Amino acid sequence: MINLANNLLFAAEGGTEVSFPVLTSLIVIPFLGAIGVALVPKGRVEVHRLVALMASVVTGAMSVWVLLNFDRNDGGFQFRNPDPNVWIESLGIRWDLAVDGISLFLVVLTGFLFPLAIVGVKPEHSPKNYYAWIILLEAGVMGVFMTLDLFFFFVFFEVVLVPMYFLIGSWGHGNRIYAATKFFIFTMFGSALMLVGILAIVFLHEDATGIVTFDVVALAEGQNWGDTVGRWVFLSFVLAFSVKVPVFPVHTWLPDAHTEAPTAGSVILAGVMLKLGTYGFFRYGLYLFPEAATWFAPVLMILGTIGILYGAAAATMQKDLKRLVAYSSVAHLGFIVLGTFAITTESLTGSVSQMVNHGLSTGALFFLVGWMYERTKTRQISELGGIQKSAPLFAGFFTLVMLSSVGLPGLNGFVGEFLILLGAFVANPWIASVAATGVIFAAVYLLWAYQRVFHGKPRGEHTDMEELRPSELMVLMPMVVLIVFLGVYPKPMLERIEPSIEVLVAHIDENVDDWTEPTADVLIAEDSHDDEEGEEGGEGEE
Amino acid sequence: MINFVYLIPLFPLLGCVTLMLVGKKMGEPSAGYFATAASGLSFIATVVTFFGLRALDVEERQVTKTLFEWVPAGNFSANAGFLVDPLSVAMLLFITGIGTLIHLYSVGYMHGDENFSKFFLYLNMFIFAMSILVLGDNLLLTFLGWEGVGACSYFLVSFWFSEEKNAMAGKKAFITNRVGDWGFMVATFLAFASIGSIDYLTINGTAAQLSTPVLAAMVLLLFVGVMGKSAQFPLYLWLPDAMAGPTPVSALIHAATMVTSGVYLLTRVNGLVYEALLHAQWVTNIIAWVGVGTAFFAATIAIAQTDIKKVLAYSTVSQLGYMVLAVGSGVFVAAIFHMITHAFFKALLFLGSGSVIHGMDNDQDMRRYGGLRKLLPITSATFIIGWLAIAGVPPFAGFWSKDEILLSAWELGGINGKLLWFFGLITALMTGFYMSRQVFLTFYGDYRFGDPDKDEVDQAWDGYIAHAEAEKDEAITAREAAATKLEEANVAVESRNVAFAKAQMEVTQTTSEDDLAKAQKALDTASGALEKAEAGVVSAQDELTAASALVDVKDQAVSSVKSEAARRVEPEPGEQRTAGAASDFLPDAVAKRAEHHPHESGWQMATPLVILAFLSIVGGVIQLPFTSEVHFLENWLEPALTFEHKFASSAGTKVALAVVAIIAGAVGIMAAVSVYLRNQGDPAKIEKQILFDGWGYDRAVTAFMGGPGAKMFDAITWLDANIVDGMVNGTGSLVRGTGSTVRRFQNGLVRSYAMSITLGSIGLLVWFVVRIAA
Amino acid sequence: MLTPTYYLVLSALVFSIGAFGVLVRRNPLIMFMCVELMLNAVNLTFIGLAWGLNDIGGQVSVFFVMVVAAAEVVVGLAIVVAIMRRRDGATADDLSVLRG
Amino acid sequence: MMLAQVIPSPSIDIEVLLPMLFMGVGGLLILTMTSVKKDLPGWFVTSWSVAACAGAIISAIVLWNQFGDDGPSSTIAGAVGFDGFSIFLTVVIASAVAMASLLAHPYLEREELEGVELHVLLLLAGTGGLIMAFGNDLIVFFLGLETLSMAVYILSAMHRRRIQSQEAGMKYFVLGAFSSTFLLYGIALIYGATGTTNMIGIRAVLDNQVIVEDGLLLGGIALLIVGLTFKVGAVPFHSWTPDVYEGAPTPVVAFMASGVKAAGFAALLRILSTTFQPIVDDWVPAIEVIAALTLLIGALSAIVQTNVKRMLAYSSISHAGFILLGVLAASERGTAAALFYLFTYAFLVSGTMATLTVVAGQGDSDFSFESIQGLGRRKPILGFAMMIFLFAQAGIPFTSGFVAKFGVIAAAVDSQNYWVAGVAMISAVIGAFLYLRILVSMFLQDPVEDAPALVIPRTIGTVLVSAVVVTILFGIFPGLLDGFAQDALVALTAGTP
Repeated sequence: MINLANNLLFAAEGGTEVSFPVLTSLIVIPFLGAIGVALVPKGRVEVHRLVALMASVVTGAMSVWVLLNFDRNDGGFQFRNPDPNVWIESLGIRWDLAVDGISLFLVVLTGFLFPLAIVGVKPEHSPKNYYAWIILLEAGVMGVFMTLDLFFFFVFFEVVLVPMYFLIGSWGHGNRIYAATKFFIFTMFGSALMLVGILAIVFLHEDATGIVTFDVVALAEGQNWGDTVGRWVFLSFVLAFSVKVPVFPVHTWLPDAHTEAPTAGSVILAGVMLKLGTYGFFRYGLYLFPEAATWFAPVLMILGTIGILYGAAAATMQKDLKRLVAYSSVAHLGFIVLGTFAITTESLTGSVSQMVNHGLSTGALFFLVGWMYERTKTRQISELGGIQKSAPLFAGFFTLVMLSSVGLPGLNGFVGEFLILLGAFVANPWIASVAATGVIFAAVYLLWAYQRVFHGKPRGEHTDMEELRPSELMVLMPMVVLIVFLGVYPKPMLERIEPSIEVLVAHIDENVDDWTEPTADVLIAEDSHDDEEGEEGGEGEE
Repeated sequence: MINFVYLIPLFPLLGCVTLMLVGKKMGEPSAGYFATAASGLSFIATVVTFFGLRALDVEERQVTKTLFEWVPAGNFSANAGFLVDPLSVAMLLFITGIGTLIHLYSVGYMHGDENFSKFFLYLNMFIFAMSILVLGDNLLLTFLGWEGVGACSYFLVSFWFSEEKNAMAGKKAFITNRVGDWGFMVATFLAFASIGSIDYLTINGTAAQLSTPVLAAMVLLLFVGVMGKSAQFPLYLWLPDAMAGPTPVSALIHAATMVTSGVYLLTRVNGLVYEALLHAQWVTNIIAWVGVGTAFFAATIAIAQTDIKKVLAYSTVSQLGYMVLAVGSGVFVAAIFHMITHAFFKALLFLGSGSVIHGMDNDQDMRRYGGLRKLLPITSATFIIGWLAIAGVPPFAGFWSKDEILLSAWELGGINGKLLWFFGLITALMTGFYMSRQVFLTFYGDYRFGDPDKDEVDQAWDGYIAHAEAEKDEAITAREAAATKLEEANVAVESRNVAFAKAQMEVTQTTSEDDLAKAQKALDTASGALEKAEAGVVSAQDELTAASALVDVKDQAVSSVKSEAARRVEPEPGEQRTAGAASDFLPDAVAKRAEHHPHESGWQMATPLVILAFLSIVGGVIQLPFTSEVHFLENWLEPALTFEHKFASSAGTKVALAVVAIIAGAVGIMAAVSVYLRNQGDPAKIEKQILFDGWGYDRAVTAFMGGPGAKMFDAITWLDANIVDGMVNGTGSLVRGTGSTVRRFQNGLVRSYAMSITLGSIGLLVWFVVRIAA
Repeated sequence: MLTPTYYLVLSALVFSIGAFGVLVRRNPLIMFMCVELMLNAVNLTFIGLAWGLNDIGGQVSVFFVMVVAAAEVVVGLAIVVAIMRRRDGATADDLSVLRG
Repeated sequence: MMLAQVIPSPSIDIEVLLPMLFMGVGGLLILTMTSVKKDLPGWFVTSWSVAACAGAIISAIVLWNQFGDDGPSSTIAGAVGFDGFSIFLTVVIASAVAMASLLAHPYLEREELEGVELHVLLLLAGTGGLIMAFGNDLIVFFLGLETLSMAVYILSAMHRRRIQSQEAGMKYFVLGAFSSTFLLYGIALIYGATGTTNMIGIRAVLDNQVIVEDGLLLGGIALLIVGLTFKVGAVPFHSWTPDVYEGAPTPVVAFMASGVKAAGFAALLRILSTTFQPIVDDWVPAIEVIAALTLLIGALSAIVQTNVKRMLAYSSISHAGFILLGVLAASERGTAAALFYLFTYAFLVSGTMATLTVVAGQGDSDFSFESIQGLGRRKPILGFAMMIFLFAQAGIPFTSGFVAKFGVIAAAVDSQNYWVAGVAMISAVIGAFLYLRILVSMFLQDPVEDAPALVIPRTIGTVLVSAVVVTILFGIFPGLLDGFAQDALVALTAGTP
């Protein structure tokens, strides 16, 4: 058993000439960190913080190392161990980690956000458990993004619920227990049927090939299940991811969870945990079920669009600032869903980058809102006002982040949204045109909120709100730098994402007979019968 | 030398970043001068680039300078690349030029503002964004600048954010523009989906191959964007509100540069528009009509405005309408020409108004101005030049450009063209009128800043009446007092009488001597008292009469004051509407104004005025209509335009049209002269409330947003909280309900348990029996 | 002639009677008796079948069952006695503290 | 003619019987000792019975290696099967007994009940369980069952001063006896249909001539199912479970939920999944329905409970539902998964009951939510352990519980029982809610004032630790146990003497 453990922890992942199991350590280090925190006696608050912070920082550094050593021309999986360690012999479950262009930046984002979340806010009570949970959460999230084994995907997908449940449940505000339970049960319910789905395809694969394996690559290449089964199982996956993302109409856990969660909780929830769902759509939707995905694509595009408009509309009228931001997440993730199921290289690339961008901008927004709450002890928009007078710097940062979330060109938020809509337009001009109105609404609810909170005469007893503290500035700065950088020069990110997207699209193309990627076709035509085709710009999947 | 183009955006960017970091430290005024320098340098860079471009021969005057690949994805790619061609350079020349002037002006204007350096930070940021907008070699990069300037305008309009109104205006500007941006974005998508590229050169190159609907769609979508930025109907309504920003902002962003970028965009893709003109004229007609419609519509509103900046705002909308009309009739040169001249004189006018406002203690109500000619010599002189220019008086700049636009409309031919021309002409007439009105109200007539205006007079009279009535009430109370006093007196008499009678009885009934004497004495005292009391009654009587008399007097006073007030407030024709006797009751503001002494602004503000005035005079020379040699602008722009437009009309027609235009302008001015200078005819007849309210359009939109719009959003919010989430919680309680139902069967009785076992086994047996049967 | 079926039917009837008894009677002792009855019905079945199959195994089983039955009664009575100690005249229905 | 080969003189392979002897004889010995010397010290009795169990386990390990070399066999005229399955279950049951008596020791002291009988009965019950696991003959199996049951009847009525305890005993006894008659009747009918009570024989019969629609056989199976599912507390034969679990002494409940269940499922797996494997289409649908009902009813009635112990009783019902998935898979994978489940669950539930034993306090009566409120604060160690157990029962990954659930569901899906698998997942979600309820009151609520200080007796501590270790270890490295579980059934399916 010991040597098994050793194998698990320290075997080489191979891939690029690494002998050290980087990816495994991305999961193990936070895990050990959590144990470390648990072992430190209760009194030593600073030590808990330090241990958690160090673990997360090391993890972050290693994720950056992965980013730097990532081969940008290779669209396949990298850092993968050629023969992964077997976990459960009888079911062919293996500890099999890898990253590709799709997961890479999510891993980095995770490694980036957690240290900030730990530095950014101190818990109100019992810091020991707090830090233990939060750092444990990081391990889980990392696992989801990196594993290629359906079993472990499900495992991590489920296990992340627990730390988040406790973070919300015991460090949250208001009726936190309701929110936490709702979050837990709702999400678990969503993924319940997915497990059956996973097993179904695994065993159908076994029946066809005689090999029982949870290796997503093998399964995806094999496609050893009929279209009908594929579609049903796909639906079970979609349910799971839709709840996580969340997609309308299964989004209602999100406002409660985000609002009641402690600041760090909201940051991580919005920053990385929602991405578990969207990432799932990529790896376990499009890649695993190309046929079903293309078959359901229009429905999901429409759901995404509804999400965009619905989220915006709901956000506009919120009275609670944090809740407003939460609903804005619904809208933003609507974009990602739309882009995912438009299934064009542009929109897919856009979706992936949008995952990262949303993580940054909404994360930053939640930080700011959280700090504002710390200072004023209220989140009610009506009780705030004129803050820009007393805290111009605070307001300035808020403005920048807000504009990034509104999708102002030159800031990161724009690039993703634009590519998504562009690709979606190629796939289906009408849906895309409707979805594009989302950018208007985004401006409406955010600017209106900003006006009421920061502009006008200082209102209420919060006329002299404290300015940003240096520590908070330290947390915000890296995010802001990235927000600007990724807006001005997104190429480094896009060019690492794209190869994998091309591989994915090719995979879909060869596995779905009557489907070809919708492409921008040049309209060289004077007479009007080509016009329709011109307008519809190639709705391949319809 | 072309490479200098990189410096154009670089300088303002550096300036902006520097101010961001150390602006506060620099403080006033050095931060301002620093920013001015940044903008000035980029102007110089532009000039250099201009000459660099001149140096090339005509065919090569379209150079693309790529910085880096900005957004690559799949088949899509957008560069951060600059398209240096006559068009962009021409734009940049006046943007950076005027920009610099306005920077300088602002140093004076923003004097003493607590966020002095922040203001210049934004100005530099704006110049940067604007230059990106102009230089971008593809739709996306232009869009970057497009939204960038939008953001800057948002910051600057709500610069004095403590005023709810300013904040509101800034938000309104941004959001309304966003509506337009939607069109821009979708147009970009369509361009990519149909052409596969969004570079201007490619677009203009392949425009001819596009199928008509796509072409039409693309142009119209872009035009939606233009409606937003260039404040065309129906999206214009953010611009008047945007005047909430500091005046230099209005001059730079909301008059000279940003708002014209819509027209610039259409010129940038003139290939498309031209194709539309050829194959889908209904599209260009829409553009032309929206243009002229806006021009006309805005002009009517401008007539009735009382806020000096509002007038200019609506006039800007109207002038933009002209440019759009020009684009719609396919004469881009005319559009650009008017854009440039307009930039000159409208910037001038705004800065002038700023100077006035500055001089008049931030009071923007023209009705209170008057006779400032002497008090603000430079301002007034330059302002008047600007007025002549916009009013289309030859040889000022505005005349030439406007004339060319009208001509191009005319040349569209057919009734359509004639109508466009006609409305253009009427607009010209109205322009002449309202601008003259503004000038006369502001600079001519006698100085009446100290005079109370309508409302204040009303207030005064109300105050007076109130005062009179107060006095009357006083008198009445006095009368009451007197009356009561009389009552008391009478009562006293009564009692005394009784006492006297008693005393008399005593006297008659006494027998013994000394008793009699005592009684006698008592009787005397009693009678004395009685007399005193009666005297009291008499005096009280007199008091009462006096009091009631006073009441009558006061009553008369009140009624007289009332009638007086009535007469003053609705004066007979000829009679002035003044506070008259009520002057003491005027609000303090009036007095404050009366004490105020207008002052001319410092050199930082004066210099730009003078320069711009000069440009407004001679601006026309860049495109003189006489011979093609003097079509400097046209010849210069020619490489940027995919086709060459030549006016077909004979010299005769041109002259005729020009004359008609001049006459129209003259008529407008004359009308104004008679009304506002000679006071013949009542202004109120012209300045209708509905015009003042801009035909109530703005209010209607706001009402809709606040009413049904908000209701709909509320409805969705309610739906989310109750229906969608309700289903979730419903499921939860359903589960619990089932649980407690099931629980009830567990009743603790062993026999019922046994029963359940038996039933279970029977069930199983039945099942297996069925198996056998099957 | 006599076939195992008769025994089976008979034993089935006896079994059902026993089961019915358990369901309707309240007195624990009577319930035990009914259980005994059921057990004996099963014994009958065993024997019948063994006879039919002409196999001794079934009859052997019966002995086991009888032993078990005896043991059961002992245990049962023990428990009843224990309860009776605390509350006299307890019927099966009185024991319903545990429920829900 | 069958009379020709009447019962052959059985050859007895003694070491196969070692585990049973260890426990059974161990029990009887201690009984005689007490009759010789009154009031043996509690610790002695406890350690004695633990030693007996240890003996059983060790012998099992020895046997395992032997079985590894020689492969499966059966002895006493095929009445006792010797295969990996029975050995594996020996370990499960023996450790269940051991843990139960470890819990019982401090329990008895606290409740001032003199102790020998309880330990003895536990050992005997264990023996019965082993016989069930080993029994290759329906009659032998029946004897084992009765041995087990009667011991447990008494055990649950053990607490003299709690009327609930006696009521539990009474109910359990009446219903148990009642249901075992059904079982026996079933055996009789099967005997009639196949002419033998020996499973190997039955299997042979079924394999050779395909008996279609034999009323006797199918009826027999039906009644057999009644008896077997009763023991594991499956709906609709579950009604005794909550009452008995609530009433019976907590250590006994621990044994019932672990040992008795294990024995019951041993029978189900051996008889249904294996012996009647050939006619799987006939009985699987029935079990499917039963499993689905068990899963749902268990979870649903659990979430509305106000008494923690009762709540866990219901949850144990729905766990039985999960294990039934392994049964109805009627495949090697299913059996292995079920075994894995039984093993881990034995430790899980013992750990849980250990916690309850501690918090219930004097009188073994307080199982209200208040009793565990703020446990995380009152006794962090205990809170942590309980949290692990609850996570495991809720099927949170990286606990043995998750792997177990995963295994059985996988088995069910593998044999195409999709809808039951779906139901299982749904009930898992409902279940999660109830474990969250407990977690909430343990960690997110403050302790009730004047909450008694908690002390964890050493023996209970041992149980807790071992349970936690097993739960986490096999949660993170399930391969370790899974390997054995896989081997533990190959033999069974071979099952020939």
